[in-house]
Amino acid sequence: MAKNLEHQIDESEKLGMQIVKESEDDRLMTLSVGPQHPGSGHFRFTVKVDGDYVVYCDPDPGYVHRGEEKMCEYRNFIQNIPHLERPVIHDSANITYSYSLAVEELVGIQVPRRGQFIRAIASELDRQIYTLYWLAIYGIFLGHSTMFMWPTGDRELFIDLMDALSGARVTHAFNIPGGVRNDMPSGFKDKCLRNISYFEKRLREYEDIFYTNPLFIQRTEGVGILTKEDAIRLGVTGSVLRASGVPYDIRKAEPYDVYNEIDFKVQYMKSGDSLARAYVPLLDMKESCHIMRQLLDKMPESGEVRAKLQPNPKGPLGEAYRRVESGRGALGYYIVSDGSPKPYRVKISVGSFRNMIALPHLLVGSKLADMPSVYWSLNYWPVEADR
Amino acid sequence: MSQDQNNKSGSSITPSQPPSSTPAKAAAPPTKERTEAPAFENSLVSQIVSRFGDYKIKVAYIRPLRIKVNVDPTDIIEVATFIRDNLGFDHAESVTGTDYPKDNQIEVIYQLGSYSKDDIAAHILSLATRTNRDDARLPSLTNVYKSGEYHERETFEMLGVYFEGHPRNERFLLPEDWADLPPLRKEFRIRGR
Amino acid sequence: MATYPQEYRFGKFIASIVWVVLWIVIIISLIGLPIIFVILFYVPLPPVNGEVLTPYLFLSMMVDPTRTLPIVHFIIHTDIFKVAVFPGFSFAALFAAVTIFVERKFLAKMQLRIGPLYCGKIEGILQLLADGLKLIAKEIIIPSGADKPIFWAAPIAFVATSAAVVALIPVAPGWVAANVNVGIIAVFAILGFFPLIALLFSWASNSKYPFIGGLRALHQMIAFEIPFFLSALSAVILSGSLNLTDIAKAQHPYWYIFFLPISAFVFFISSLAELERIPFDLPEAESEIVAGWLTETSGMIFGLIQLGSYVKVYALSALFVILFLGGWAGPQIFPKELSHGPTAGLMGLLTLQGVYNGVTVNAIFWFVVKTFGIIMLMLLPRGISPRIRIDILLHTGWYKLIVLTFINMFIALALIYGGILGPGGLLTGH
Amino acid sequence: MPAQTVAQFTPVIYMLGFGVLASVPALIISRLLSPRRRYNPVKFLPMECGQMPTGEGRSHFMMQYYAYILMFVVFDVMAIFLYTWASALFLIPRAATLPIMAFLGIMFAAMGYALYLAGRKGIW
Repeated sequence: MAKNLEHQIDESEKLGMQIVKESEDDRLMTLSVGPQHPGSGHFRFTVKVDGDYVVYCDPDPGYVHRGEEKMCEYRNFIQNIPHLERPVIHDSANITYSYSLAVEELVGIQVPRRGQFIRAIASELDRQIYTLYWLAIYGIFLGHSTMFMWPTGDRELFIDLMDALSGARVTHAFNIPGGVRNDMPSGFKDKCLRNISYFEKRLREYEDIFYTNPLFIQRTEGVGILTKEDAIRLGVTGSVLRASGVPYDIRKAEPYDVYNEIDFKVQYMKSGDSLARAYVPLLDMKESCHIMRQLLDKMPESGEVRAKLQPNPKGPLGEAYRRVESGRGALGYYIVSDGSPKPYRVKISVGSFRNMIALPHLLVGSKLADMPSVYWSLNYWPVEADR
Repeated sequence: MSQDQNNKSGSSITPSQPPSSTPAKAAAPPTKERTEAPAFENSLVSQIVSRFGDYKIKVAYIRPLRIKVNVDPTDIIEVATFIRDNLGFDHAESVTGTDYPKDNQIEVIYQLGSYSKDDIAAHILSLATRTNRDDARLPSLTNVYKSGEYHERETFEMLGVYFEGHPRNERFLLPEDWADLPPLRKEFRIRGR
Repeated sequence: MATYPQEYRFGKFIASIVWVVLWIVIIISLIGLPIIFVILFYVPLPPVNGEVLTPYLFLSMMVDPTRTLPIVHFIIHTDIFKVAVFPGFSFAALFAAVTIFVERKFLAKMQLRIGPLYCGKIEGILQLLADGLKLIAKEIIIPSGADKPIFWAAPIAFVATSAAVVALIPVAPGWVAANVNVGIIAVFAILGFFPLIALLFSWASNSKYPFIGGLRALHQMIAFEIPFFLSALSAVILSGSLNLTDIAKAQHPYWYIFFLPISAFVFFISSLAELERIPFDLPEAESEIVAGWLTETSGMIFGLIQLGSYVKVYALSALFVILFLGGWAGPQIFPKELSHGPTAGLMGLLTLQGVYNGVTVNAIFWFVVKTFGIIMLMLLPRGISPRIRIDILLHTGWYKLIVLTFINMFIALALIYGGILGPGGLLTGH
Repeated sequence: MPAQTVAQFTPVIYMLGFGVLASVPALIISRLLSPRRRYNPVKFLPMECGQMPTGEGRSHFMMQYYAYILMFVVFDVMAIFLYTWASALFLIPRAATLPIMAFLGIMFAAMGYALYLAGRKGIW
């Protein structure tokens, strides 16, 4: 058969005709998604599509790589705080929280109890801010413009609180080694409780307009299923892991600061599809409101908020690895100190970078139209992954 | 969760032992108090040591929830497979490299964690190995810990450690036309600093 | 370099207005009037109201403006006026402009925003003008390797084709640019050009994302063309005519939406798909394929395609009104005549003596109101619905909507053969 | 009669012409007003999300849904046939509806089979 075809081709070439041989590769079209794409962020992945199906995916991060880890080696422990929060400006309390924990472990200081509570509150507020932003973008990725506007507007509730708490709307450098930068303003508790109860009402509205929308369910249910085994094998974290049926949350698994006094449930779902990955952050937000109420309730009325720290603390010879649960999952800092005021090596292990490995795994074999719903459900923040 | 978590609640923990050969200029201040290595962590380590023997496994430190063991590059796949299958550390949280120009060595650390077993969910086992700086080559753990694939690729790019058996030892985060030293090596200096 | 404003005086402002008026009067009397006279002498004009338009008659019009009304009457019944202004292009373009503005404000209110605010002082009413100016002043970039003639021609064809649909839409009895016997089939025939234009444009732009978007547009329109056709078929069965004016007149006492709710629903959904509006905007899905088949458009090319698509919005909602909502039928709320007895001069002009027709004005009013309601309904899904996926879309179109249309077609047949509707039926009007 | 039918359609042609007349000046004015900076050839590359385009813009691309297009070709003709029948419904005897129903039944059977084929994966 093949010989016959070659013979035909030879014959036709003699006559001056051309026969285009179609190979398997000719069917494929290579599409570059990002960095200038409404559905990518500062990130690029190349997909090859065969008709409507994705057959190959290759993530290519690094468009906003800023060398945070190298920069850390040139600044001392305290100077590092403001630039370390740059990768996730929405979630800056969490990304500095983990760093503070690691530095405290190295330097050996104890945070006062009120300080522990305040920085847990700050981290919960920032988790809400981040998750709302994530939800907004998930909405617009699925073409739901109202779901873009509503969470973006409701972020203001928590941004205002953070502003009252730290004096800055974003990038507040609030959680520092030794505690928090300043004490809580008076009247904060009432305002916080008010905003939380309003926000819980809004969350129910989100469910009505977005999560129970049949088109949303059609687009996400059964799409990009990450099984429990795969989730563990690929080492994903955060909401992606919990959506696959692994109830793992650093706040529960390895409670830091005051989280072992808080009563909350780890929210997880078992289906592991895009719908579950979209739902778990919503459940997290509800649970976070619950946590915040308890934190405000149990907080000591007065007291120190910051432990005395040397102006230029020197770490002892040693290393520390501490992690917290950020909006995107476990966020760990591995710090090696050689006894000088500057860290010898800082490694930031971020949830986004760990979740990226699931992208090719889930995207290959799905439809091109599922690309945004799978990609953004991975809770991937490109800037954080690049660091 | 077990009671192991309760002895750790944000309290400060002084390192019991310095990393084996950190290039310290001056001797570090002596640690004030030595915390006793907890029993559960000790039992984990003793499982590894009893399987491979003292000459293969060098325990760097055992602290509450944190264990660090050093192995030789030749044994690392064997040890990692044992840790994954028998101890239950099922994923790599991060793969980190640290450059030690004084020793002419690069240390690569796998921070291993566990999702599937509740009693070690809080623990991090750091599996460290060292390679020569001039010809940095290590066997890749991609087949044991798939989760470390991108981390290893990043380590290759940032520290120039070639992982044998890794599917793609390629540029990842840096610009496409990067033609300089691997940036996390100590002789790479940031401009202006 | 900073410039300081001159001292403001009200008197200077008045003086400048007086000067402008003076110049206008001088220019009209010295240049405009002689030109009109020359034209009136040498160009034969049709007799109006039994009189031939001469310069003397023209001068008498300046004294008694009522005398211009026959001319107005003559002009508004010409084909050119119908095509260019009233039921035709300008009316549709005005509708499109209002739609764009209302869409932005309406969507903003739905999303707890404000919407356009500054441009034009009152609620940003001139925002559209500003956007148009911006689009006109932008450079048109044609990608290398693109098929230039098609690239230039496609937006023009898009506007012209959607205008051609408008030509077939009756707005009031007798007020239609083209009163075609097979009107509804002609509408569908013209609508069939749109996937062709989208595909040609996407092929011409020599880029991958438009290409996929064009193919998606093709699939989408094909999936919804049959339900679109067949849902209108039920209205044709009940009225027994293909002429749009006749279909509208046939629903005299009872609108077809009462008998054909399923067809109306299918028609509405299909027209959303035909218009590529959310949730069926997958040919322009920005998070998947950058902007779909519009990726390579820039400047006025994009502006014209937007104009065309909003004119299409008007055309399809008007079609919905004609097929299912009884067209222009509605209670008479305008007086039959504005003035009684002969009035002359300015008063006659204001009452539009001889031109004003209470029935027609009423019909136009109800038509506009209904069409606008349907347009608002079409804008609504944009705020409450995410985008659909292509396989679900094809599945919906082929498996569900077609079945629904046939169900309603059989209902319509039963109504006819059961003697309820049709000639001599129980509910047939006279 | 044919001349009358053609005359009915002339306003449609006028309207097409008017659409062209209204949109061509917009393009011409835009061409006159807008800047023309052509010194950077990269600007005129096709869109590839900020990357250099690779591969053909126009290529052999196989959407998996061609079955629907083939079905459309058949059912569009059917729809037009139904229109001619529907517009003459009041003029023809009632018994003439039966063949139409039989025709529809045949078409439905064919359509069911075609949809079954279209739903199956791997044939396109």
